[in-house]
Amino acid sequence: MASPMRIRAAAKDGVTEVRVLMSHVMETGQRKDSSGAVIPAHFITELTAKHNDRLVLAAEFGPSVSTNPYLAFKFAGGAKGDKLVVSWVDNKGDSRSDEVQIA
Amino acid sequence: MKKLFLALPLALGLSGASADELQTRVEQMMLDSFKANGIAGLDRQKQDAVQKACSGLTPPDAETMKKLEAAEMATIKWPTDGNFTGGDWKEGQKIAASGRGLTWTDKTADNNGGGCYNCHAMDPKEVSEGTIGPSLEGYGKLRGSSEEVVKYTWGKLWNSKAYNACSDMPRNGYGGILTETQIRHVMAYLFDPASPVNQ
Amino acid sequence: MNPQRRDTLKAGGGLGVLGLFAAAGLIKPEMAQAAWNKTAFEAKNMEAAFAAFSAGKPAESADVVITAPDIAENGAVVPVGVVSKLPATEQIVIMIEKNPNMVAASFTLPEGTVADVQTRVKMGQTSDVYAMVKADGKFYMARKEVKVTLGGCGG
Amino acid sequence: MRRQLLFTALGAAIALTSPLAGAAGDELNFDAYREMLADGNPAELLEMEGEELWRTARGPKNATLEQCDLGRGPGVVEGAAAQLPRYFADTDKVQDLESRLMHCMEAQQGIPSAEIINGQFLKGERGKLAALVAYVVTHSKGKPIAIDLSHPRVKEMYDMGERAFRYRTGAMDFACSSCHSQDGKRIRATQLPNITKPEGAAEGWSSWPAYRVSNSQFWTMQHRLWDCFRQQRTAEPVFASDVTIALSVFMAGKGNGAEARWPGVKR
Repeated sequence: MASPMRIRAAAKDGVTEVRVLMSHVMETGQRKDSSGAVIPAHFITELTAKHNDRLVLAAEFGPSVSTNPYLAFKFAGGAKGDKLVVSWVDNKGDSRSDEVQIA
Repeated sequence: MKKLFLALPLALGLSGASADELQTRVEQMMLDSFKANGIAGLDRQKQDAVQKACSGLTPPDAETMKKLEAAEMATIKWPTDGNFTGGDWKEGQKIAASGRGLTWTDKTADNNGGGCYNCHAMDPKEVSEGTIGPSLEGYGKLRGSSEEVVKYTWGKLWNSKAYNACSDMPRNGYGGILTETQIRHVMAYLFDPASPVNQ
Repeated sequence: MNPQRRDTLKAGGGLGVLGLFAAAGLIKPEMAQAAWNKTAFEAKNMEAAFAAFSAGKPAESADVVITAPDIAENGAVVPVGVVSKLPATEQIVIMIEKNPNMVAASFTLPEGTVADVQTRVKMGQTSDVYAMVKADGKFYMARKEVKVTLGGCGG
Repeated sequence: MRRQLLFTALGAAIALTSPLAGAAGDELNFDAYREMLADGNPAELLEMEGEELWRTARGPKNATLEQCDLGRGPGVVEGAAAQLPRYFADTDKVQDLESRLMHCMEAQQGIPSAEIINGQFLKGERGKLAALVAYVVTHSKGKPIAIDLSHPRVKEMYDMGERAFRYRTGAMDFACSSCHSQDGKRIRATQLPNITKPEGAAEGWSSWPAYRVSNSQFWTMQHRLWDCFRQQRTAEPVFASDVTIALSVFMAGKGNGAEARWPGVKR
């Protein structure tokens, strides 16, 4: 099972700033292991962020996004205590969804 | 590894029995804290004459240095046919760029890199160059290729300690890091007018 | 989420409806793969990458600003931020010209989301980094060179 | 200077810095790069794991580490890493954070130290120990490094470490000092701290443990030293052995007073 994300969300002056760290190998499918065998591609393909139930960001990733991806974005609205949910799925069908309260 | 384990009296600038006792304990620690792993055996933890002499706060006195350098000079293997620079600079470039070899994760002790770029600038176009050693950019172009220069360079590559007993540079030939053929390739990389080093 | 927004997202080449449902846990993730813009992420040259977003040849715009270091200590992690000052920015795409697959990430911004995103990408070598922005239905871009260096003993 | 003076006349004439030196790459400035990475250090992911591990009952004794004494009393994590290595009376040893955690894992949880000493970095219990390190060091971020060099056993380790630092050995004649005793030097594009000076020692000590961007791994100081020795072409240092503690005390002690920035982000 995928490890939890680290999500920080803080509201200030009507804008919520979100920073997310995801735990993921983001394997490109172009690397070889020590025995010369290709390491299969394994990377997050899609991500969404929702403020309460409203979509605030949708993203698609390719394997060029760094291992343990980092993402920062901002949206208008959001208040202290509101729910923010970030979810991802990867090319192998693994997924992860984590939730924080906006600080 | 063709290292000599000479027992040279130390000139480490220490005084008193406690300092010597500390040194003995350090030497023991440098053995006890390590274990052999693959090609990296415990023999590597024993110092030879120059290693020992050059581990102090200050280098040995001039006379000791001279003696050490003479002993190292005697280990240099000069090319039998006088072919110093007839290698392939392209091969030399690969050797200069590779920092691989001789670690406990390497399976064999051959096929090593020279790691030249770790410490030296060589190709003026290369950004990722080390600065511990002097810049070698334009090496052949700036210094020419007189017999003196060529011979010095070969010797320095083979055993840097022959010219400065406490040099930071590894003894590539003497230490079994690079083969004679590989050193000739590196020589070509330094001297060949077509080499990127001289552009 | 209203139906109109779904259509906008789909047309914008962003995360498809299936993807959103998957992320929301409504359908199985593998079904969502159909929505991921495979053509874009497998593009091997800039023209093909632009074409995958139906972007034609985007005009360079000073209103698209890339924040990235001039020189990176390592190519495995290169921070890249994109800000668009263009009104009605709905999509931001980050591309690395000299990577085997140039498209790194695509962000679809619903109304109310600030056109200011940051992420980190892999770069195989020194290259131009492109930011392509879709605003009010039109495409714009900016680029910036990032030098990638090698470090360490290499052993 | 020392090296230049010692060149033979011929050597000096040929090998001194060429007029072209400095033309390319002499000043690689990674400040902007590092600044952009400072926020959102992926080491935070490991720190979360470590915090969980600290509080989880594990091992044959099914105990947590919440009674582990890192030097500031049982269970005190705050500021503990900044004062390590230190002397511990219960083990009669100078211990760094890793050897102390290893001791706690054995004493409190019953996890044999041998399993960690004979293990591999990033794997098994040694991997879990690294997560604990990430958790503990984060609670010393911003604290001044404070090694108690007045303790004779700590001072003794410092002196041994200073000698070990200059101890040239192995297939390439390297010592730590070969690369870390001059200002402003680089291996390739990697900038090297001058550990013979307090600022450089603080730089080295306070930037590890760190998340390494080049391989996406979190490396502890034991791991960092282990790989320095590998690149030095010595035999393999034993995990938490005296030489690793001695070098740590030397570096930390010389860097005393500087601010810990753990965990770092490094190449």
